[in-house]
Amino acid sequence: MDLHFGDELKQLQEEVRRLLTERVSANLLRRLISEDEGYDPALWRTAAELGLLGAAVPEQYGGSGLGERAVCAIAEEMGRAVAPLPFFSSICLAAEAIKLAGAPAQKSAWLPRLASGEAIGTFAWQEGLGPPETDVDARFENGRISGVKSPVPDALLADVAVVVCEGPRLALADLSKGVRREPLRGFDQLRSHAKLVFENTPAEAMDVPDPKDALRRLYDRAAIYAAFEQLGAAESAMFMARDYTLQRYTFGRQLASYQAVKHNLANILVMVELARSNALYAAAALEADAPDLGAAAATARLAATRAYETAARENLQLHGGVGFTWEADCHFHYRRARLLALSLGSPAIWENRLIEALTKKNAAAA
Amino acid sequence: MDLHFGDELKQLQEEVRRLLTERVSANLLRRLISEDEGYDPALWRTAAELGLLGAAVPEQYGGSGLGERAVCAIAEEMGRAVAPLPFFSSICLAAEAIKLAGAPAQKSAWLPRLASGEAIGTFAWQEGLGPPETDVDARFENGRISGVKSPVPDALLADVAVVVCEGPRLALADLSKGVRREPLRGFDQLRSHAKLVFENTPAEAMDVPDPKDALRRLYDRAAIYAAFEQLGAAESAMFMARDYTLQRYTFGRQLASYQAVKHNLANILVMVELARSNALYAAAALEADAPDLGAAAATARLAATRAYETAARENLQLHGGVGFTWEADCHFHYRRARLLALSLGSPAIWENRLIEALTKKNAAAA
Amino acid sequence: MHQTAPPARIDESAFRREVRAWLADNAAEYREARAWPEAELVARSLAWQKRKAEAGFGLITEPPGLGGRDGTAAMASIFAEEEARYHTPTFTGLGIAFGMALPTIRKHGAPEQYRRFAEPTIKGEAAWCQLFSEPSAGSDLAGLRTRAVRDGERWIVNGQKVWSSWAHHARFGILLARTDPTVVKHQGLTFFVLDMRTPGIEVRPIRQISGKSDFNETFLTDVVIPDANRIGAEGEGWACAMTVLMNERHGASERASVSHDSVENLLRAALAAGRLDSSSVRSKLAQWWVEEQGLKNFGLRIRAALERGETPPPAVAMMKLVSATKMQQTNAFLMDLGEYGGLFSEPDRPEQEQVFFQYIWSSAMMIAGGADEILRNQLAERVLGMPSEPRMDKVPFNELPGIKSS
Amino acid sequence: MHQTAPPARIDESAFRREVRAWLADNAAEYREARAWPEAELVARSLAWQKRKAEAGFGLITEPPGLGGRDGTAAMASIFAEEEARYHTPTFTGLGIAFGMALPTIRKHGAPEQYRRFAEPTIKGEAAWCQLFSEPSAGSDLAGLRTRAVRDGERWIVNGQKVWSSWAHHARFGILLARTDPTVVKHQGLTFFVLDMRTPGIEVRPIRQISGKSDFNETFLTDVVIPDANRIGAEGEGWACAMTVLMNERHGASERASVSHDSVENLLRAALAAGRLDSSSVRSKLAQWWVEEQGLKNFGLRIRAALERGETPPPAVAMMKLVSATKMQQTNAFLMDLGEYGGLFSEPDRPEQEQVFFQYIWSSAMMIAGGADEILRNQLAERVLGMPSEPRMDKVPFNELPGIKSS
Repeated sequence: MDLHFGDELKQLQEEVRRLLTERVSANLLRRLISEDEGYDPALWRTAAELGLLGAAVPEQYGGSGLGERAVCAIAEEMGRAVAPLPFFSSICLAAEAIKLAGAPAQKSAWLPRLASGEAIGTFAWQEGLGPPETDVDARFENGRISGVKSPVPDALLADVAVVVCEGPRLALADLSKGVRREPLRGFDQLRSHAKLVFENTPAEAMDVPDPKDALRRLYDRAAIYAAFEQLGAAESAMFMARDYTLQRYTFGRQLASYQAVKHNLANILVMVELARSNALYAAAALEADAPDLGAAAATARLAATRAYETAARENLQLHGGVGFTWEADCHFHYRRARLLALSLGSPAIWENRLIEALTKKNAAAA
Repeated sequence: MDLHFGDELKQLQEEVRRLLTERVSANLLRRLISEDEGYDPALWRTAAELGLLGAAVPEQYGGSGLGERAVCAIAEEMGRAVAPLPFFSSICLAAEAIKLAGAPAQKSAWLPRLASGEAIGTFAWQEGLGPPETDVDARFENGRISGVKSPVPDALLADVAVVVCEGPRLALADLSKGVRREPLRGFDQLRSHAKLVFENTPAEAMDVPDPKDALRRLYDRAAIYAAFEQLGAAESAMFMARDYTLQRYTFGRQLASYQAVKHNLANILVMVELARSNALYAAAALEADAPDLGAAAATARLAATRAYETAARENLQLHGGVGFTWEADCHFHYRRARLLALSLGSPAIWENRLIEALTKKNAAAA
Repeated sequence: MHQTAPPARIDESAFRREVRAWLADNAAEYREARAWPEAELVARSLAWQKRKAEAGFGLITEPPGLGGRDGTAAMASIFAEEEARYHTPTFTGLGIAFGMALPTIRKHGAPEQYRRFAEPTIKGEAAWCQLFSEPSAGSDLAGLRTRAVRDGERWIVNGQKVWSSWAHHARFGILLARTDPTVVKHQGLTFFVLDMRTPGIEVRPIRQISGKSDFNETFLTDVVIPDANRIGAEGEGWACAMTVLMNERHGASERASVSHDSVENLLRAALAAGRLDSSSVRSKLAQWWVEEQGLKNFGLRIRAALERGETPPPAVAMMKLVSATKMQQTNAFLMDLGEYGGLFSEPDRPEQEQVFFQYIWSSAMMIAGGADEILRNQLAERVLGMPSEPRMDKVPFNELPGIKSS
Repeated sequence: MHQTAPPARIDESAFRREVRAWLADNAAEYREARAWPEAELVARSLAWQKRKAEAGFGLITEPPGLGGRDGTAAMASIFAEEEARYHTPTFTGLGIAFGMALPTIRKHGAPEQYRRFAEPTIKGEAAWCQLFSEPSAGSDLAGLRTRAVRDGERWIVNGQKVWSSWAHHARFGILLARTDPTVVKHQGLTFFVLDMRTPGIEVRPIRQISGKSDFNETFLTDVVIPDANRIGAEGEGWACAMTVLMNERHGASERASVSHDSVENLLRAALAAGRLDSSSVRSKLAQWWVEEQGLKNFGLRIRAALERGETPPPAVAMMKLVSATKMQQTNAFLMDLGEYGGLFSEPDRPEQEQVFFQYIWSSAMMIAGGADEILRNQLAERVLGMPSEPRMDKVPFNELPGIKSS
């Protein structure tokens, strides 16, 4: 398994990094929070023009067909910049779901629009508290959905949603058709979420033969993209802390010269490097559709969640009192780390997925 | 609840500490290991003469009736010195079990002999791997025990054993009467253990009305004594590490002046102080037979296990390469910490006991 | 799990009855917890303090003229225990007054000074703020740059203070300023009481990551302080500051040790979420319980030692260390229990906002009153007797790196 | 979970077939793991090395005259991979020889020196030991006190070395000694090859906490070393030592990264103990799996970077850091699974002795080749670019605290 990202991908990634460094300032993020804006539409258009949205969409549907590793590379940069874009919802969830489970007509209808950024998609699985998909109440019958999905990421912006209904069944809902959206107050103020209320809302069936399996594969894929987003963000929080401690003097020495500070950051570095190694393996497994994809996805997700949560917390702590101020910008990561840790299911859920995969493999070997 | 140990107890504790400091040298311990000796009989006689064995035995049975807190104070010093004595088996387990569940004749027969050190007792509950008391196979019928108990602490030295049999039932076995003892190779080389093989061995019933409840109470009491043993040992390992780092120079500075070393020991100090506070509360609850004794015992045990395991491990680590040598004496704690962590049931078991107690209390309050 | 209260001594039970009766008559409106808007909280806090003073409960150990009754420390704790059964209003400005300012002035100031500042405070006429930290002097408080220059019988102060909580509601501030930059940094500081109505003081709110602004930056421009408000000798401000910090940390630990039985709340939450059968949930709850009870019992040990006139266990610094980390972990846990949905506060679950706030606030708790790293240093040095790190700052203040260059 | 092996390149597969065939013919007796008594292990190790050299596999990158075949690094790794399918004998004295001594002599010594020492080593005639650490110089290796004093064309060495593993079976030792105590400590060191048959060398075993004695103390009394055995210039021993340590750590990480799939073993053990349904057990296994796979994948990244001629990721120091701690935790876990009974090794569970040994050994792994604390310093300094701590040892060696006084 070659874990290496080739030169083309590396170049793409650097381009994205330059773009986001230039366009996503802390001032922009603070402004978006104050104005309750869900994203930066101009930046979204630029991202679309650069072909970032269609990287893993096949060329026949208007994408560039660069492949899944390109999405991983882009997601890493999105995480690093805490980019205010519905990239994860629209590309890593909705487009992936349509690719996996959509009928040809659905693919033709939506993938080109998602790849061009003209439409924004989302994926509606959760119904309030608790683990995803236990006791799904939303019903899909006779081309209509009834039920409440919440929280749904970027649902206020989205044009289309893939909706998990009882069964499980998957349905594709054009959100312009009679869906009520209620904004939610969330812990992460930068990624907007809403409740989607379907009341006999027209929708299309996504008649994939085995929806359960399609969902499993979707979560595996999304988990890998999320791991890259977390990884980029973790590295960003780590360097932010490092830079602050280099510049801050206390008791006549650079804060960065204290062993407790150094060891704290060294431990984070270890988590980040483990996360990167596991994420790279999972990306390779994803592109190869390897048989151990499930275990690789869970491994990548667990490693990345741990790295980001730790880096985000310690970044705030290492900034001391300054970190607690709005202007110090540590809070973007402090909040985002929690969102990404839970949005696809908490570590407990992924630990279970991992152990199940390993147990199955062990039983097969015995 | 007064957590304070009065002057009398403090004096007793200091006396024990002086005795053990004087009589339990590292040389002695290394010699006992080399010679496969289970304990130091001369020291045992001295401990008996000073009344340490009968502290919680009622005066009518030849004890001093000082109370349970005295046993706690003594156990703390036993732990601190890694004293090579069957104190825990004979006093904290066997004598306690006989006090709780023995018939008057059994108390008269054995408590005076245990208190005087003339006889050594033990408690045989475990049957091989796994949690205590699940699927007890040993049977007690018609005044005879059949079955295998293992590991049993200090079983090679013991004259009498309280044996948990199927039911559960408790039986008192005079070990001079047809019991086979097979020494075990254990991780802690300083506290000897053996397998007791009962083959239709004569024994006496301990007909306490509710043996299950008696066992529960016995474990709670033993857990509190063990917590004190662990506490004294944890503090000893902590100070051992502190002293070494004060004396060792590296890169031109005392090892103790490095922040990583200081913070490591500060974290251990916190664990030790939490353990001490919880142990003192549990001792008070024990002496008062308070209604929250079960939760208090579990709390004390969990805190003490964590403190000792951490202190013992970090003591070895802070000694660097030297710690890995036989002569540096870190290994006594490194091994003993594991023994005490598991001998009354692992933390997982005590976490369950604690949560059950809290849940019951919560249900009662609701 | 409530611990059995210590048996009250005979002579105290009468006092306890008196307190209970008085509270029943006077604090009835505070039976239930309420959240007041900021201005109302301040007004109610001062009014309640005034009422206590009129009844001789203002500061029990003081004489009646000062709003007390010449009582004992034990009586003061009884009153505190009984008052804690109510939700009486106490805003931070009074906590600073009684927890930090007055004890320090009593110890280091002249009796006249103590009386001058204690009287309006105990009688509910003055709240206080603390003007210590600066943007470049946090953990390293002695590195502060605010200058006070003597001008006859008065001092002219210039500088910038930060984290001065509730400064906009304070009548007085305790101020630490540099009066001699040519000596080693700890030796050039002096301690003052600043009348917050003096011209030249500008208080600006700091927006926090919680979105709130409990703290301020305070800019001091040619502010005049009479020398009569200097507490202790010139250049001895560090000793006064240490007294303040000791009291602050002790206060923080007291609050931590009387925290509500939060693990029992977590247990109920886990039960409600159907997660109490998970051994990893049990393991976490057990660990937090061990910490919570450990701190509570540690607090009992401290109190018992003080009551017997003995030295309390020296590891007090651990209380905030343990409780702040636990606060962060437990509030993350409460989010985790709800999975994705746990990150949102729908109208039917307003308590979730409180979880978010506490998770955010924990990060401040891990810094305020001594960062975790500083507390660990202290435990190692003061309790375990380990050496301090090599110091690079034993030079005149104006030659320090970071000062010289700026 | 085995990862798919990288696809072999065309020109390599022929070599791999050749290796497989040769091993099938020559290593058949090493199909199964066996534990040999010490003397036999040493003899078998040397004999096996000799046999490899005769077939041109002794050190593949060397010319045939030196027991190699002028092969590439890729060929060497293929041979290593294939050999790893057997349990061929390799005692530590050969690991030191090939992993540390020869690469260092090649880099810092004269070609004549390399040839002189490489030939007997590759041909299985010489094992090596390392004489670096001293009782008072562990992490702070440059603080060592063993003195070498020049006497014309030879050096007279006196001192005491420790942790010299298998020194009693070594033909040569790599020795670091102080040749000038009047300069800063790193500058006064010189690197030598010591013929272990020289008079004045006394090797004494150190009893370890495991009960075994893999390590020695080596006492050097007026030991004579010809100047021809000096590697590199006088006073440049520190650079040589760094080369040795880099190679040692890299070797340790290589071994860590090819460790057997231990989490799968843990999973089977948990399953057998009926504990795999416990979420806290699952959580631990998952975390260890993340670490195990992380290291394995990190190793793949290093190898891929080297193959492409790029700089490998710099955080190599983390490999031992993670694997040693995991080794301690997982072996404690294996005891815990058995509860009280897990602390005893009955005849029907001999594997438990191995658990005990590994738990003990992990504590050595956390020190050997760089203590965890030192590795964390290095990661912070070399990878994250953070400053080193203030140094107190930039004075002549003989004026250092702890040296002066002694």
